[in-house]
Amino acid sequence: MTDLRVGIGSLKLKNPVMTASGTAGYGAELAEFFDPSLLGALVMKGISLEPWQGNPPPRITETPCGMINSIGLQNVGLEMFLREKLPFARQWDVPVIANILGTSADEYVRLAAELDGAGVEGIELNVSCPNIKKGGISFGRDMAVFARLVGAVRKTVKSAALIVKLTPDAPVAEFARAAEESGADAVSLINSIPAMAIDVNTRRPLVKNVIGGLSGPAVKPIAVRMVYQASRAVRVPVIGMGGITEGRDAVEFMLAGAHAVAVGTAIFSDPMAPLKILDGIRAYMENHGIKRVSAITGSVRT
Amino acid sequence: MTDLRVGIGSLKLKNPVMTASGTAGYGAELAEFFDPSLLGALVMKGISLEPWQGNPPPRITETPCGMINSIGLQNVGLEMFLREKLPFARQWDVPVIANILGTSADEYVRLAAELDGAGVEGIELNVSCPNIKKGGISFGRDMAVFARLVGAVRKTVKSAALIVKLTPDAPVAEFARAAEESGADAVSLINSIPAMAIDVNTRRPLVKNVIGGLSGPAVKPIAVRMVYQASRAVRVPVIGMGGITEGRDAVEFMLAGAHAVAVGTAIFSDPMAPLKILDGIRAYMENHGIKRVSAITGSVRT
Amino acid sequence: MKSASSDTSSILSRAAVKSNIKLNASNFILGLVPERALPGPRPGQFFMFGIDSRKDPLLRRPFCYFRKEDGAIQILYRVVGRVTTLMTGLRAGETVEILGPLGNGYPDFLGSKAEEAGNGKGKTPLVIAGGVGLASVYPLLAGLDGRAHLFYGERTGASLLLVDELRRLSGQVTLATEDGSAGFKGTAAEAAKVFLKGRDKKDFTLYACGPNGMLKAASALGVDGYIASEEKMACGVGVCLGCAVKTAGGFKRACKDGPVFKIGEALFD
Amino acid sequence: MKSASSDTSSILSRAAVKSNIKLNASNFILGLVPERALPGPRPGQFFMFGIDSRKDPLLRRPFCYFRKEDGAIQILYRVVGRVTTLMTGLRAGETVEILGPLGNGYPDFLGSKAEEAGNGKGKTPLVIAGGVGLASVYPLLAGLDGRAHLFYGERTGASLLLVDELRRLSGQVTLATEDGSAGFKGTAAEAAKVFLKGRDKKDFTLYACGPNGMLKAASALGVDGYIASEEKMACGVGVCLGCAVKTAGGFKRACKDGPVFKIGEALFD
Ligand SMILES: Cc1cc2nc3c(=O)[nH]c(=O)nc-3n(C[C@H](O)[C@H](O)[C@H](O)COP(=O)(O)OP(=O)(O)OC[C@H]3O[C@@H](n4cnc5c(N)ncnc54)[C@H](O)[C@@H]3O)c2cc1C
Ligand SMILES: Cc1cc2nc3c(=O)[nH]c(=O)nc-3n(C[C@H](O)[C@H](O)[C@H](O)COP(=O)(O)OP(=O)(O)OC[C@H]3O[C@@H](n4cnc5c(N)ncnc54)[C@H](O)[C@@H]3O)c2cc1C
Ligand SMILES: Cc1cc2nc3c(=O)[nH]c(=O)nc-3n(C[C@H](O)[C@H](O)[C@H](O)COP(=O)(O)O)c2cc1C
Ligand SMILES: Cc1cc2nc3c(=O)[nH]c(=O)nc-3n(C[C@H](O)[C@H](O)[C@H](O)COP(=O)(O)O)c2cc1C
Ligand code: FES
Ligand code: FES
Repeated sequence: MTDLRVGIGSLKLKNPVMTASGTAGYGAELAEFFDPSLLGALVMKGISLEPWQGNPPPRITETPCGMINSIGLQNVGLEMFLREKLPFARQWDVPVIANILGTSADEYVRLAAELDGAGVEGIELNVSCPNIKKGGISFGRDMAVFARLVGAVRKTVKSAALIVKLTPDAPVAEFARAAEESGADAVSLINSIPAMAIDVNTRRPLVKNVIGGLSGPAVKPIAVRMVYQASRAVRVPVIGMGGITEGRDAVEFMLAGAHAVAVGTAIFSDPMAPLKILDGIRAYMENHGIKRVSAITGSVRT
Repeated sequence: MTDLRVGIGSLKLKNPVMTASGTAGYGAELAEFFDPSLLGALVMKGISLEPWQGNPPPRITETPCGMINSIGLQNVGLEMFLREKLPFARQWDVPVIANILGTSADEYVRLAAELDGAGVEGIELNVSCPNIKKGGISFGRDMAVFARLVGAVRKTVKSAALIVKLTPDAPVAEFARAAEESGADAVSLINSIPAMAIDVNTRRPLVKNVIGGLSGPAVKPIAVRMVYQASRAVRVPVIGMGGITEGRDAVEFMLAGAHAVAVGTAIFSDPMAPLKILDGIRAYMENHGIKRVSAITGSVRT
Repeated sequence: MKSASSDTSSILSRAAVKSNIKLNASNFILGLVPERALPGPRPGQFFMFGIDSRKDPLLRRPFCYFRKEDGAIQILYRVVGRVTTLMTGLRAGETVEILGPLGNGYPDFLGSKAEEAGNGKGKTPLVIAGGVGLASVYPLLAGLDGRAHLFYGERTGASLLLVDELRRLSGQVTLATEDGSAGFKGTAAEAAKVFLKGRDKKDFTLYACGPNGMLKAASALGVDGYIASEEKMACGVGVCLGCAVKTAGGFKRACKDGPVFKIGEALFD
Repeated sequence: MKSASSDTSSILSRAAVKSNIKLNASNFILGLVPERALPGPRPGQFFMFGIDSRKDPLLRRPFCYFRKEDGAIQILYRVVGRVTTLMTGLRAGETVEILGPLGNGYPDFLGSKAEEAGNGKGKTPLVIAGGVGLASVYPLLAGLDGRAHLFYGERTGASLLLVDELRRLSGQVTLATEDGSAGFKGTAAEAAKVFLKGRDKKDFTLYACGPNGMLKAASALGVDGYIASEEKMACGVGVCLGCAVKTAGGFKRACKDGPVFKIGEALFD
């Protein structure tokens, strides 16, 4: 019998597979395909204080083994989330992790306070958002601003596990360490990588916003490297993601140092992907006589 | 009649397509497939003062739409380069760009001085190398060290065009600007991106060196974005590369702001790739009624 | 150990290729027999189609439900890029993956809700198809009992598809070509505009599918009805928010809230 | 305007699949008819093989020249991963790309340079094949005039390939299986070691191909000769330095300086 349980701070997961923020909505659509209770956790689409419109279309384009998105963090806003989306997700026996977005530290703190009070099991800070006070450079790329942000949210969050999602266009080991020192219960990575594609015939960028985020199998080797570096820099658990499409990919992230994994873009090609990946992890453990999934974490032989 | 000529500082190219350093040796092997004189320039495998052994195998592994290499900058060293490789490459009517590697600023300066004296048309600084004095962090990631390095080499180089090859794991716009201010005639990007892959069955990294460099189509959207950002930050020409496999890809880099392009990993799947890409650019110009290839540069409609 | 995925129900299915018929250089009809029985499909719904499980091309591509024939579900596809080019190489017996039927489809135009949906027998259905948007409205024609007036446009006459069949299925057919090589010179929406001149717009219900420019023109005709969006999609099931369609109430999802929208609801700029 | 690439000569060629014969669950022989006449190939040379021009899988894969038959160049391949799995689906008439023949190949063992290469008629060729390394040494057997003593090893008896044919082509055949289910229990190199016990090693010339562990063991037998490396390759033409083989003189390229190395030249640790 395989033991798939993992702990992410106070958060106890029945298995290490979660959805990646922004790739599974608030759970309802996936529930048309499978029972979300089968997953380790459901990570919700990023939430801001007020509803965000998002960017105009086209918002997505395919690239070699990947895709660029510029959804622009469209979301229903905190109030609607608390009123409709969270209660709906509560019907499943699965921990809910809210992913939050702000344009100032104050916004993050208010979001975290409200959500912690509403009883989500985890709060994931998306620090790739532009920091309006700092001229638009993201929270995740300015070390001092980043550490202050994590510290401030830490003070607010009492019950939920606090997860900090690192930006891949900054040195991850250093930022992982800063997140840990500022009180994060876990770090997650990678977010999508800033990228661009141009239609040579129209000469226009293939996403209207010009630059978007690259995700999917193409980024996997970069993500595995970053998870390896981050996990060696900190003692808190690491949640790995970026291009996971098969059980084998998930195992690769765990070998590199991830305690749990999230599945994003793969859901777009197959809504059942998270479950198939979980099956793949289980099969790998059986083939290799591994009893506890946590034994895989960090066991790459370098 | 299409005009394919481009200028990179003092360097006049008959067309914008060059080889990427480390993917075409010193030219001899490619010459078994086509006449190197047909290219815009030949960029040589990186050269250090002394010969370097490089890393033990396995050195390469395939990843989704890309590959990781950890050749470890194996090269014949400056003396052999000047004695055999450069004279051999001189038989073709094509500008030769040397790519140089050092572990201290002093090594870079000595390499540049010798090569400039030996009459190469261009010198490309590979600043991704570990800086031994700075504890192994690459020259390309520490802004002050980087600017000093470029400045020092600039003083040495009198006749060759000085090209600075930027590291993709640092903010490219800022480093491009610093390179320009320190006297670079051009910047080139991107170098391969630090990456990792693990064989889940053996639990061993798929390149012996654990971390290697990702290249190929997978990185193209990241490279195009960086070329776009770098080209808007500087006035000197930008040489774009990263995953170019078709004429259309080259045009995409030029639309984003590249004056010339380099072809790397694509050569491994097809040694004729640089010529086919050149043909593709020509066909694009004919289809779109573009007379001068330089008119494409930066003409993306954002 | 029991596999988690076997517990679940979904409309993801492997499908066997039954036929792959070339209509002309760039248009084909692909017949598919899903391994699992699929509900529906209804006109205006679509499938996410995957040629194989290789990671490049990565994403599935959306194609409308075209029709059922010989026990196969057919889609009409036009070769415009990578997946559609690979599709031309499919041969009978090969296996592909489809997810669907997805999306809302056109309203129930003949059933009990017909009046409420503005499909009363008293109204004449105007159907506008731009290019391969034809695939979307084709199954409407049969359902509309031969009463529809179809406006079908292509760039040039040689590109017009299935014309005899369309005439059989429609009350009236107006062909339009941008180069004027066949039928009306201009777009299908322009042809409809000419037709409507002097007529009472309340006598008609509109159904339109085609490129965004055409949907915009169709929406401006002043006739009530529906347009079907073909916005780019990544997931097709409502989770990525990639297929944004602008509406008065903010961005909606073509795949889940659409692809069919009431005229006036979807805004085009 | 004249295309630049038409000026050039190369040994890159599209090739038509003539046959794809299954030997057993995981071994196949693929027959290819190149569109352009290729020079050679000689035993020990290889081709870089591309299933199609899609970008995933990205790199070509190296396969040895196996033999010529029915006007086709054949390669013997074993299914171990992505490309080899895709290869099993190739059908007669489909087109693939090959680059080659590449590499040095085994020395000219029967021609004028035979003595110099250590292939004198006075010596008995010992040929050691580990697994699908058989493909590399197979064309040697015919060239060696039926004088070779072949040691051929697989994990288990059911995996042994082409045994009758190998017996026809060789003076003597020793089969070896790691599980002892057929022939000698152990590896092919171990079988050769047992055979050599008490014999004068100067009477033999060795040719070996297989996994690195086997090449190391073969190199340690004390017999002069050659090993063929199967180091992973990206380019196959000498430009990437990916296929490093350790030698006393630093790293050499399996693809360009090899794949055949003199015993003692390539070091295995
Ligand atoms: C709901 C819905 C229903 C649809 N129904 C149908 C249907 O029934 N029949 C049908 O034929 N289509 C239909 N479509 C459209 C269909 O989905 C697209 O045509 C299909 O996805 C194209 O896939 P592709 O891989 O062939 O093209 P892609 O390769 O993805 O390319 C798409 C377009 O971009 C261009 N392009 C590709 N790469 C580049 C590049 N690097 N630079 C510049 N240009 C490039 C191509 O020429 C092409 O025009 C529907 C779409 C939607 C949303
Ligand atoms: C000069 C030379 C000649 C050769 N001649 C022959 C020949 O004649 N016949 C022949 O059959 N072979 C030959 N080979 C070997 C052949 O090139 C390889 O078997 C082939 O490249 C495998 O390609 P693939 O895409 O099928 O495997 P890949 O998918 O590239 O995988 C290779 C190996 O890695 C494993 N693997 C793949 N992905 C993962 C992952 N994510 N995690 C863990 N493991 C993974 C696979 O199971 C497999 O064992 C030769 C090699 C060389 C260098
Ligand atoms: C369409 C889309 C929307 C996303 N939205 C969010 C978001 O709201 N918040 C967030 O932290 N990450 C978001 N991400 C990033 C993913 O959570 C994930 O970090 C990234 O896509 C890499 O994983 P993948 O390759 O498996 O998709 C989004 C990604 C995609 C593709
Ligand atoms: C095998 C290999 C060796 C390389 N060696 C060097 C080198 O010596 N110096 C250098 O500046 N870049 C080197 N590079 C980086 C390439 O020049 C290029 O920047 C990178 O591969 C991205 O382009 P591509 O995707 O077209 O390969 C090497 C790349 C590869 C794949
Ligand atoms: S395509 Fe993903 S939400 Fe519509
Ligand atoms: S495979 Fe590239 S040098 Fe040998």
